Amino acid sequence: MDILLIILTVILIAGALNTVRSKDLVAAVISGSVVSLIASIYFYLLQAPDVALTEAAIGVGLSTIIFMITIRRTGRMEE
Amino acid sequence: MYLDPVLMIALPLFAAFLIPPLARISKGLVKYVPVLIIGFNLYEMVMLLPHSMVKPVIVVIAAWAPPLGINLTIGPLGNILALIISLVGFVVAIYNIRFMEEEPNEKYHMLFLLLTAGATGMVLTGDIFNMFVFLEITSISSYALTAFLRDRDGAEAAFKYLLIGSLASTFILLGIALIYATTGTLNMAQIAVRIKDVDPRIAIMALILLVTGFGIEAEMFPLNGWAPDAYSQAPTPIGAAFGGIVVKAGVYALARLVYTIFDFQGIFHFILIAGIITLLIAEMSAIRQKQLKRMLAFSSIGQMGLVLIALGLATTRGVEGGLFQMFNHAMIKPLLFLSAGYLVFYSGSKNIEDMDGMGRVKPLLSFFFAFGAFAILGLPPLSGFWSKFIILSETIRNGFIAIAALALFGSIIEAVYYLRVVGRLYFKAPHEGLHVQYVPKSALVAMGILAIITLIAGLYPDFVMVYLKPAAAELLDKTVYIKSVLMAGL
Amino acid sequence: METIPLILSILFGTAVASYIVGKLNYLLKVGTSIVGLLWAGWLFLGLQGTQSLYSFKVLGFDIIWRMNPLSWLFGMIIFGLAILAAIFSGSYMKGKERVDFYCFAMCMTVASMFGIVVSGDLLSFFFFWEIMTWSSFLMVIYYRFEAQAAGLRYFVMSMIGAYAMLTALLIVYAQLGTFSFDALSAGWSGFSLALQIWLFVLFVIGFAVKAAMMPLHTWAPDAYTLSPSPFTALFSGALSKMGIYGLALLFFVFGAGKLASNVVTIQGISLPGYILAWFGAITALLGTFKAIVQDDAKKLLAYSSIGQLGYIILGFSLSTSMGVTAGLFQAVNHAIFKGMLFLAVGAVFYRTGTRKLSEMGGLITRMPYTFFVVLLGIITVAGMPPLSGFTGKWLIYEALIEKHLIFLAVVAFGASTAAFLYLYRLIFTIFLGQRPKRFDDIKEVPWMMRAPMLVLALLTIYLGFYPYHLLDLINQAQVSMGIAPFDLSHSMLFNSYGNVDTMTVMNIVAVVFFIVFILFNTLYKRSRKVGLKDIHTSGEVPGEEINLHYAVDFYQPFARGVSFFLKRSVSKIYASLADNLEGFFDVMRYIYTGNGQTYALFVIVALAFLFLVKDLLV
Amino acid sequence: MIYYIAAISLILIGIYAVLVKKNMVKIVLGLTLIDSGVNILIVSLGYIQGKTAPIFSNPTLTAQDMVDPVPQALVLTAIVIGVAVTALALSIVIRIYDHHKTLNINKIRELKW
Amino acid sequence: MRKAIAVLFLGFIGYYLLSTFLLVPFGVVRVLEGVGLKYLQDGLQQTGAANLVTSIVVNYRGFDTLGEVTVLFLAATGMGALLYSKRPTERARQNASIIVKTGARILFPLIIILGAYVFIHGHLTPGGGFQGGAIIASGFLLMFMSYRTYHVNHVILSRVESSAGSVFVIIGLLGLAYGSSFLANILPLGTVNTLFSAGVIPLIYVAVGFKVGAELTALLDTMLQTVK
Repeated sequence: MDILLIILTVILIAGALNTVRSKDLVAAVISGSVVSLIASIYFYLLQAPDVALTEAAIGVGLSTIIFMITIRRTGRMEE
Repeated sequence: MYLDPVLMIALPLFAAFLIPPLARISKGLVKYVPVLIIGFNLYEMVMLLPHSMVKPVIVVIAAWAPPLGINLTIGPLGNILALIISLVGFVVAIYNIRFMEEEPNEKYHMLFLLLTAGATGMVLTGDIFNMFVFLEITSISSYALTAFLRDRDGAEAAFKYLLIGSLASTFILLGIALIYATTGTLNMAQIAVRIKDVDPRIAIMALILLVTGFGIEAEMFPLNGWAPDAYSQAPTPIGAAFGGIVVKAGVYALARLVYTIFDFQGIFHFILIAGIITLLIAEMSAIRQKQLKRMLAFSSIGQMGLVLIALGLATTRGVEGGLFQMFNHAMIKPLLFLSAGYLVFYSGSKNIEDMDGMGRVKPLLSFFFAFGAFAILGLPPLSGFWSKFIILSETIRNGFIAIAALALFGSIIEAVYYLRVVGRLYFKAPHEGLHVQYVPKSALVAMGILAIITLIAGLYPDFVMVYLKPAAAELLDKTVYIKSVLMAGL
Repeated sequence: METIPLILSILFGTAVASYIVGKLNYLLKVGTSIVGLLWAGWLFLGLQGTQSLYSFKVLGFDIIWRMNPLSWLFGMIIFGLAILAAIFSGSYMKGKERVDFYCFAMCMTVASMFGIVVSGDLLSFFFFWEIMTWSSFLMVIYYRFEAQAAGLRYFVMSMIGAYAMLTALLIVYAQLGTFSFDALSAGWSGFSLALQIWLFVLFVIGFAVKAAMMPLHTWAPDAYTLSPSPFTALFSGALSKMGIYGLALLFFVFGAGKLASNVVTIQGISLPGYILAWFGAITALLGTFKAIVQDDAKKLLAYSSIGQLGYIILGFSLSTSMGVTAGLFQAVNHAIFKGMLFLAVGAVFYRTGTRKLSEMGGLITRMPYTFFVVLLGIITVAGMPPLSGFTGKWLIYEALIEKHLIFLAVVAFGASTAAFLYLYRLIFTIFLGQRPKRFDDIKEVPWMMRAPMLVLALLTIYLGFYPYHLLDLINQAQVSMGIAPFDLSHSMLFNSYGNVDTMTVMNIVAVVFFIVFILFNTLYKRSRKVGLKDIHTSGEVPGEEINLHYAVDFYQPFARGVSFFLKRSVSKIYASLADNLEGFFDVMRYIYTGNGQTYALFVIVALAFLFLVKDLLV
Repeated sequence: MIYYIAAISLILIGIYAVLVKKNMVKIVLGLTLIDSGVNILIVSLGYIQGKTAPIFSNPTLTAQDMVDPVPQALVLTAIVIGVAVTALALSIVIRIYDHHKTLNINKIRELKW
Repeated sequence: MRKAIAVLFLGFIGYYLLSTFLLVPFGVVRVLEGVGLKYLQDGLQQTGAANLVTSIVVNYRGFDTLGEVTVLFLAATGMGALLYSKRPTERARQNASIIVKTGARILFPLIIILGAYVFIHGHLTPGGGFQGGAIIASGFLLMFMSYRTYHVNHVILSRVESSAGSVFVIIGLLGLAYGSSFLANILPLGTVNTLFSAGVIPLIYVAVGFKVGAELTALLDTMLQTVK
């Protein structure tokens, strides 16, 4: 269990770092949604299924889409 | 006779939800909705005043008594501030009737209504997380309204505001999390009781996080980078509402935190020092501003600095002075903004240089501006004088002579830049080709109301002070607040 | 209703009413203000000798309005000048724009000045003081934008003064818990020495700005010059007296006169008084010198005003009963003669449209009444017998000599003598010499303007005859200030070296004047009138275009002589200080860089800072 | 414990993006990271070792078996508010892009001083 | 430069934040008298909802939820105002492949039903109005993505939004009129763990579900209208 948690945390932080680092905004947004996904798993592990569901639906799904639309509108690569 | 105070929140939300269908029926009707609803709020607050002055009115929501459910706690302070907010909201709503006429105006009125409702909720609620939610309502509508004109600068200002505002909500949430984790409650009265048993190392961190968060809304330096841009680029009535509504709610939250919830003495000194720095930096920045509204924005920050000084003194009289200053600022700054809005509109430029001679082209409008300038400078017999006088007298009485001197220095700077503008308005020849237009009656009525209140409060300050005294007492003596909230649970 | 609040409400009401009614009709607005002032003045007259007291609470502060002989004396000055100036304006302002605004500001100023003299506590004193500041500021900027810089300078300096005073009075409040004068006079001696000195300095700054004392006088010349003439009379005559009134309060009512009297005294005068005396003397001297080189009639009078106020301060700062008498007497006098002169210059301006001395001349035949007024005015300013100015100045010298302050007396006397120079210039360049062609067909001013000037002229003659009447009033005032009344019989003027009977002096002068007048009109009847072309330059008759006149570069050699210290003008120092400060302020706004990220960084830095100092916040 | 570290790291990384990254979309992404971090933190504050979700899905469960539900309710609200702010922020970003044709925050500073 | 400063200060803040939060022990009961415990003990009897998070969100702290719905509404309105343009841009997207289109058409009703299920059973199982609303919105998103010409009817969307919001407030006001206070429960609690239980909670959650669904859809629609 702890190992799983540590792996998840590593992925989470790596995802977050990639979100910040990546020049490609699409990659950054995808990394961001990975972060949300892991947050959602966290919530599940923390016995918060309601929050997990919400985070999955809104954080992983909806905000990623909104970001994608924006990126499509404004340009994919960071200057 | 008053109705259930929860209607003050519920009705604006209800009305806001109903505005889109209403707009489909009749575009013309929508603009009267905010006037009506905020007018109701105003009536409600006036009617509640005699009750709340005696003892706080506790309104239970969802039938759960305070620690369990959310409640509205309408003490003297909340009532006064909600009254101020409703009054400013009402006046600005009147001004709005003819201000925003192009599409999508129904959204504008809706956002404005929610802005007022959010601020009202912030000052009335007795639950700290609920306050956060209302803060978000207020700030999200502010972001949207700042960028509402969809122009180049509005979007930029809105983004800055949003950026800083999001940081604010982050810190507030962290603070709330710390508080909940250690006290197990979100009700402010109960937190105030339990915070004594909390490890002070945690409590102070929670306080710092919350003060930083709400300090952003209260325009404390150096957290106020967003303010000049947002004030000056938002549509004029919204600039007025920022000065009269949003900031007031932020300061209320700050006051509630440091006085009622927490029990740290050192923070008062910090607020005092932050206040004087805020004041000085703002006044210095204002002196050579080229744009009228931006200058007003800095002046507004400076005034809030004075309020912070008063709150930082933590004496009865000081807090009374601070509240009075808040009242005055809430009356005068909208007056300045509203008149400046039409001055800018008619001169066709945001720059102060282009305001020449407007006093002769638009005498009444310029009169309102000059009147507001004199009032905010604290010249007797207008109301600004009394509040400044009390604050300074209290500052000196507590031995902070240097701070009082610096504040006075700031006032002199303020006099210089305001009088330069007033001088331009009246004593320079107007530019060629100014096409004089007609100022809508509704705008003049709105400004007239504010000017009259300023004058009355100046000539008869006790009229206002009677109601501010219990409010100050509520802040300084939290036992009444705590007891009345917790008693409602029994 | 109590009389004092009634008078105040009448005055403030008049201000508002004349503004509102004034939108309708010219006569109505001027009429309203004159009637209001007269009514208030009438009620005020009835207050003489009464101990009217009215008090109430505002915001928990006690407000006391009361009347005592000192207040009455100053109130008299205010009302006298105000009513005359208002009547004068009735004609002067005709046809000018924004007369409603003018009436409003004028009545507001009068009301606030009256408020100041009836205040029995520091709060209402300051309240009215601020109203006075802004209402007179409105008057200064009455003429268009050129006046703005001057107006702003006036306002800022007044604010600095007022805020210095505010700080002082708030410190008093912090110490005593009340603003009332009585408590302050009782409590002053209880303050520590350092506090006393601080308070003294702050109060003096506050009052000195209004009294235009060096080096805080720089607002005065421009402000006096630019405000409308009738108001200038009030400005110089009554408004600047408020500074004097404040000093009188400070020294004798608040008890600051006794400050350090047991620590440092110089020739029997406490140190602050001594220093102030020097300030007064220097002000008198510099004011006079500056006045000499002015070409603008009102500016000349403005500097003269500064100089005269220097005398008054000099008298007061001695704190002896004779000194105070002299100061008060001269204060009344100054109100009268400066009122006269400003009104007269205003009358000339009204007809000629210029204030430049070098452009005028020979108006004596066209404006004989005005000439007469100016003549009397300069005689009394110069302090020559038989007019009232003589008594005032004499008392000042005597008070100085009594304290063996010979050097100050010499300075004062020197300044007084030098005053002849500018006074001569004033009357000569305007009324004597050759008249430029364009002024050939101007007429004397209407009676509505003549009357106030003549009333003042008669007043100065009257006081020349009967200085005792005024001295009696001053004695009453002194008693109320807690100073031993000045015993007339102690004065050299009337004693020891022989009595001067003003009546006799007056009679002699009248006879001499009459004889000279007759002589001039009979013996020199045949005096030749010289034409404009009667000046010869290098043997040639100058053309119209170089129509030189004495008035140009009148005192050029003198001006050249004193230029070395006139150049070092204080106002320039202030201006550069203000510029530098503003430049510095301007740098401040670069904190707001416009980059949202930087603002966010500020937030983070602030948070980190708070975390760092969190132990201090507990 | 590890949740705290993860959450605070997320917050810090988010703030770093807000402070340093030039692209405005990146900045908004940073804001969402901060939000996630705060949410994780709040939920983990309500967690109690060995207890289950606060749902009475079968009758044997009692109040003693459950984690604190309040933080979860708060986070539910916070998430929705977060997405609302994000959406608004992105629409402002689109507006800015329309006007400035760039998203570099250093170039968007016409309102200054 | 900026990076260095940022890292420095973030290090500071991180250190202080972490050291503070480490003072709050993880995973144990810290406050005995906490309001959370009260909800756990009495929530089931008082509200009749098996899912305590729902009972807190909708009932105990229903006022927050009203605010939250308003926030979302505000965001949708604000975006509508910000991205408003007189001529909406024509969508020039490619239609997706036939497989996707068919799949979408089949999936769409299922997703909507799933969403509805989630918010109708909010008081019984994890999930509720927000989650259900988000699911519904994603169903619409699927349709947006698959069909070039797919348009939602704005009038209907806005009507659903308005009426759902109004229903929420009206339920609250009914509580005020017939019960003791705003948002008070005026319906019988029913048997726990059945669909028709927990008083007004399901009603409110259904309203919230509709509202959130409509708002998120409107939000997506507004966003999508800005892209070609």
